[in-house]
Amino acid sequence: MIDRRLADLVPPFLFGLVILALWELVVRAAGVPTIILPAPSAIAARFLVSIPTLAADFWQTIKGLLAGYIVGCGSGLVVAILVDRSDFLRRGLLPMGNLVSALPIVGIAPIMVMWFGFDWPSKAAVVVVMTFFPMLVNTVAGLESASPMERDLMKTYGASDWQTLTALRLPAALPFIFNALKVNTTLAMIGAIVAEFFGTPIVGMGFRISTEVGHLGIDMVWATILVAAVTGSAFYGLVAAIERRVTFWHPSFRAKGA
Amino acid sequence: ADNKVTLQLKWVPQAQFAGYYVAKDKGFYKDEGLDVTVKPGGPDVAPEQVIAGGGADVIVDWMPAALAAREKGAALVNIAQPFKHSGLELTCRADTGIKTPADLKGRTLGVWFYGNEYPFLNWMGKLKFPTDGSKDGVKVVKQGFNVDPLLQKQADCISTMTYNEYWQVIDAGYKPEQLVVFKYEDNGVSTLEDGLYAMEDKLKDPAFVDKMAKFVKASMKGWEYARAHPDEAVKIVLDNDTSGAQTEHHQTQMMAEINKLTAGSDGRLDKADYDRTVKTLLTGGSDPVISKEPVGAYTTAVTDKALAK
Amino acid sequence: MAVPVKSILPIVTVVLAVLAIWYAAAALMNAPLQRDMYANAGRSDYSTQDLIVASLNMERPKLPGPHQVVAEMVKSIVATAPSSKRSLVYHGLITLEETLIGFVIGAALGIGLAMVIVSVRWLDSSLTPWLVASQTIPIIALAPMIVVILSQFNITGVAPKAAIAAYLSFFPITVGMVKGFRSPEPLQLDLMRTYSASSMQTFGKLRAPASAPYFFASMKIGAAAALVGAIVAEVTKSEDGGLGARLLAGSYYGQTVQIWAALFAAAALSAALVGLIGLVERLAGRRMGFAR
Amino acid sequence: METASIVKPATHGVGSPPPPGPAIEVSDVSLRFETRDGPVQALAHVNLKVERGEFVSFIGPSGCGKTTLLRAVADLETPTEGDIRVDGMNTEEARLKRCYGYVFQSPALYPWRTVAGNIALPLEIMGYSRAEREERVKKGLDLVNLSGFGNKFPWQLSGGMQQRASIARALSFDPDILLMDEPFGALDEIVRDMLNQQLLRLWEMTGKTVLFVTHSIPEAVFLSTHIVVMSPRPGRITDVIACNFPRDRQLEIRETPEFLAIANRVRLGLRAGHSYDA
Amino acid sequence: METASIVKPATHGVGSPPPPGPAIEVSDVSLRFETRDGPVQALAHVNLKVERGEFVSFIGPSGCGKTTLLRAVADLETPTEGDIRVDGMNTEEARLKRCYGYVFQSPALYPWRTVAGNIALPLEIMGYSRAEREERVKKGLDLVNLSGFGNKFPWQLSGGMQQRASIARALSFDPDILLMDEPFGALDEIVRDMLNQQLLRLWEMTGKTVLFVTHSIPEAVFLSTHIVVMSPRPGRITDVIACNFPRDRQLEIRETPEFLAIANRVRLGLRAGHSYDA
Ligand SMILES: Nc1ncnc2c1ncn2[C@@H]1O[C@H](COP(=O)(O)OP(=O)(O)OP(=O)(O)O)[C@@H](O)[C@H]1O
Ligand SMILES: Nc1ncnc2c1ncn2[C@@H]1O[C@H](COP(=O)(O)OP(=O)(O)OP(=O)(O)O)[C@@H](O)[C@H]1O
Ligand SMILES: Cc1ncc(C[n+]2csc(CCO)c2C)c(N)n1
Ligand SMILES: [Mg+2]
Ligand SMILES: [Mg+2]
Repeated sequence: MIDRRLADLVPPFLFGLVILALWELVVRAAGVPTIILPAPSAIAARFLVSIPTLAADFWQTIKGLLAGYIVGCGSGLVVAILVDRSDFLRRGLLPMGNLVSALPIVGIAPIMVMWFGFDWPSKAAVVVVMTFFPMLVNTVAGLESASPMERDLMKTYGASDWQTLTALRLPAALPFIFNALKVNTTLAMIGAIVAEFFGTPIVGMGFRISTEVGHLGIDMVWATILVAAVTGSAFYGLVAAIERRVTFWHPSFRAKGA
Repeated sequence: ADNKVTLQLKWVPQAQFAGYYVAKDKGFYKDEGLDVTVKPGGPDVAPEQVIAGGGADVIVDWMPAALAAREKGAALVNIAQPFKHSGLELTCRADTGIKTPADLKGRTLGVWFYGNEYPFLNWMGKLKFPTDGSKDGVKVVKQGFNVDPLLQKQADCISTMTYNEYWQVIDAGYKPEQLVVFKYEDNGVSTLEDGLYAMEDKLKDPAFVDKMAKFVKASMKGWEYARAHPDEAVKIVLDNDTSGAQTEHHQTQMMAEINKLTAGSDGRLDKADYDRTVKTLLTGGSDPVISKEPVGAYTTAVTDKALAK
Repeated sequence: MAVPVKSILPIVTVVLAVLAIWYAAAALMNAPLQRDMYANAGRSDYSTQDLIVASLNMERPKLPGPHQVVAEMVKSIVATAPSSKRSLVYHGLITLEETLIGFVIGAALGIGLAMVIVSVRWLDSSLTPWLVASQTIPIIALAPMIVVILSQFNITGVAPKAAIAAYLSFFPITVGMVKGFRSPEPLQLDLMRTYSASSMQTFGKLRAPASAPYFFASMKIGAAAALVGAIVAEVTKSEDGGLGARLLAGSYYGQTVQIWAALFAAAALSAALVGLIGLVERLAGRRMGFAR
Repeated sequence: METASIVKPATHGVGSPPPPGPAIEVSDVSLRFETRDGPVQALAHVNLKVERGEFVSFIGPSGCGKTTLLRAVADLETPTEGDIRVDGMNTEEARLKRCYGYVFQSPALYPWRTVAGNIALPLEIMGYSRAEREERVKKGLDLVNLSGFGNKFPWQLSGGMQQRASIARALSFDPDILLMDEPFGALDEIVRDMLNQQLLRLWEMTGKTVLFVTHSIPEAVFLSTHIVVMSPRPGRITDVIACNFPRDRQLEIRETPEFLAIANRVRLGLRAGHSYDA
Repeated sequence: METASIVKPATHGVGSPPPPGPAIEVSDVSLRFETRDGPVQALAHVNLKVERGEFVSFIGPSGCGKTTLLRAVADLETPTEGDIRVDGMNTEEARLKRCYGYVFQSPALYPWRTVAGNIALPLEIMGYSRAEREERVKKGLDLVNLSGFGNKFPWQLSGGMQQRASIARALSFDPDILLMDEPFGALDEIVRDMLNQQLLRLWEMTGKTVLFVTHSIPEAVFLSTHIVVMSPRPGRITDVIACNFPRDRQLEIRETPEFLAIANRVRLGLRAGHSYDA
């Protein structure tokens, strides 16, 4: 099992190596200026000398990211459950939820800075807004996915709405909920970083990126992007691994060759 | 013939760039036989990157950023300097008790980054206030587009331009006497703003120099016109605002302030201003913007030619 | 389509509740500022009522009163000619165009990638990490570079913005559709195997219809993401206008109410898109016999 | 269906005493499904009275409305006309009082629960203690011959094993009324005979009321106190046949002439229904 | 299983001539499922040879491996040991050549397709023209007595109707080999008898090879040329019983002593298996 997982990591790793080699080659051969696109070797060099800075940036950003992710996903879930519980709330709340769907980050980030200050809470607030909608939509769809027969069974037990929810509809919704959790890992990453463009203490991955772009320190930009990509991928991978453990019963994990 | 010129601005269309819009609108460029495209900038557009990537022939930039880019390999050369003065200032609420720069210690200061932080860092270096968050220093926050941090009391002082943010604070209900303003110029740390820059290799071509000369000449005519007819200039700027968000009131204010900054420049770069800027940048705090005296970072060839005509 | 009464009442109730909370929050959040302003103006003779009323009508509030936003929207939507740059309709249409183009591209790309990932097993493990990584690269950092690079190839106008919209929208669609395409029961797949159906046939006749619930959820999120992408791109290329340019300008010039109006316009656009997809979902559900 | 054949008093609901009157009373029930291409009349004027402690089998052609009738009794469908009373209550009250256990025609096990977890499901919902749950699950698994499969997931079982798990699930909380829709359809003769006898023993001992759908005539005759024969759609009751065998009947009675006579009557009824359809 | 009882030559695959040799040959097949709590041995050393045109029934206790064996033949499971040949090919080739139609134990209809759409599914996949499809769907609906239900969705059908729809689906493309897993389990006696006869007529006329799982001993005896009796898990073949009734047998033979004798032998075999399990 573990061996297979490791083996699964080989192709993307090789693929990555090929991309990096090509990148290096093209940049060198075509003489692309560093301030447009630095070579991987230059980025690596910059990365190595900047580890303390990158680490400080990482911790600053991760605070807002995690707090926002948890609150955003949690509130999406809760609203979806509320919406699901009564038709009245569904008709009233769902359109409201849809309104939140595309509150553009560039619009809300400055407002959040004004409301919650320069430090990470305002970033968390942006992440909350970004992650809320995918969770809402997916959970609403997921709660619908229990089959009529499965619901009838609960009815024959005279189960309360709450029992039906916990014993049937939430488990049945899990594959959908995990979709949202996965999509939200990357949305949270984007949100936490981009929100820092609009006001922040002078640390953080988003701060670093925007500042270094202004300095044409593009190698540092890419070093930070590297941290973001690795963090984001690890976060996604973690959620995907939990998904596999929790929803092992879903056909997508049961089917041959899946 | 090749008469196309693309100008990349540093920011969105506003009276700060009135000279160029006027020159285009009034046909001054056309009179010189040029076909000029004016590309607005924005908060995340780095003009240095645009020109290095071939997206523009000439850019409006602040000298610190331009010299930093030059060290990073984008060989920018100042070809003209329509702005004689710096409009950058630090604006504090008077009720914070800040009276002199020495009072800034321990305060929270809003600063623009994205290449605009150099003069500030230099100033703090001079004052020996560390900016890395350590004690005895100042607390720096990256300030967004607007003056809310001051109004919301999230910062004691914020960066403002004489021609824009300062008036937003005033419009928000503050009286001038309720504010304490430190102009960078008054504190000897001002750097040159809003110059015109082109790529060094292109300037080796006399034809290009010639084209730039025509461009600078027409642009300066635009600036003169803007000084003489500020109301008309504001109209022209507003016509070029695609977002439809600018107000005449605000742009009129800005035009007046900008005209103060361009007054006294015929387009030529004053060597003394240049030297002061370079010196400021070289002696900056712990992390100077440029590490060595730049060579060939400006040329008078273009302005000589433009003004000779 | 006539909206039945039973769906009006809940909406009205919730809207009223939201308005009440909003007004209360606006008064509470703005009052300190308003007090400062009174103080700055040297006034101390105001009543609580004055304070509340003034708090709800500030020019630069922390949170504008709903009526301020409504008034601004009326001004910039109804009272301004749609062809004017001051009209939100004008900017909204620009954004909508980019969003739709980006969404269509993103959806095609997202579904295509999902199909590839589901049919070629080893691609799942090879491609997915890179797709994830691609999303963690903050586009706003890259948007200017993308725009610069594309403009070198003379790709300007809608294209770069639609590209960024597509870039943001494809990923949620891929994730959702991979799951959806894999959601048929093993027995349903076995049936296809007994027919020795080609993998395209299995997609067309089994995986696609079985993925319907995932499809619609993904489309809703993808559409919303495309809109966000378009707006983000507009901040970079603000010269073309659009709600993003509007947000930027409003923000830059401290026109808080205008920002809120633009935010609501964006939200309404996406709610309309999501609502439209929901409508298609219901129609499709009826056709597929899911409406019991 | 006038025979009041209560042998032992049934305990009622969960804890409360049994109310007087019949266990189930179906009065002039019709049920029509509205579909895209017109209505489908599933039941037409069904009348039925089942006394407490009776074992009533339903037999009828495929698609005649047996499942629909059971579902209507269980408050899973609403009759378009007529009225159903369960223990003197309307069907919703009865359902909320957990008066009955239902074995669906297909197993409907939850894939995220093990077999044991599925059997424990109603117990969890009804608030049984963990110890009690475990004991009942074990007993249930033994009853349907699935000991050793408690930790397996539904998709790891054969069709018949799934069906048995769903039977254990319905019996686990010991409801007074059992609604069973072809519970033994996917089982081999031997297991079926065994479960038939076990069900009979359970019924005899606890005095449960059982409504039982089957396609097997011998099974119906062997188990029931009454057999209800239904006509093809729209489902109507064409015959109600009493089987007055002793309650502790053994498999051997299946060879007796009385048994065969009843079986024949049922077969004829079934056939008659079919012919008048075609 | 040495009886080469081919009465009429079967047409082979889609269009190609039948290769020589047995239709299905299972050689020493064992199959083990790996589960979280240890392996489950479903089949152990199964050997079987089915000649072209035979009708072979499988009977055995619930969970003994009948479905698993059929699935292995259909290339839906891979034996852990041993080899299976279908028409001389390995199972994958045979599957790709669409040698067989499979009726699953549960109907597995696609819920988003109408009944007619479900029956047309294999035809669409195999590229039949629209006209041909429509004709075959109509014939199929008639065959299983579902005319008038073509436009209904699966969930609008009763359990038995769904099962019949799935039978029509498997027959629609006229495969040479039929793998049928308890196809008539949810049907009433009358419909079952009718379908038994129709299946027999089809088999007799077309010379198809049929592998048929059932729990009904009379059904097995009535339909088959051979009956395979299996032991409880791990599934083993304990007996293969030949039934040499004429191919055009009528329902009446069920009363003959030969019939009853064979049925008894099957019953004993089944019981023996059970006892040695418990
Ligand atoms: N949800 C539904 N919508 C429309 N028609 C339905 C629905 N459920 C059942 N029917 C129809 O009602 C009739 C009776 O169905 P029911 O399931 O009660 O039959 P049944 O007697 O249980 O048959 P079987 O023995 O095959 O299970 C059938 O003709 C069926 O098509
Ligand atoms: N996917 C699987 N994973 C693990 N065990 C399995 C799986 N499928 C079947 N089994 C086990 O294999 C054994 C044989 O199952 P199979 O379905 O072949 O039985 P069957 O003879 O068809 O029984 P029935 O008459 O009840 O349908 C059973 O014990 C079952 O638990
Ligand atoms: C991200 C960001 N960077 C800088 C400024 C400040 N600003 C506004 S106009 C101007 C002069 C440019 O020519 C400057 C520096 C801002 N508001 N937002
Ligand atoms: Mg039924
Ligand atoms: Mg089976």
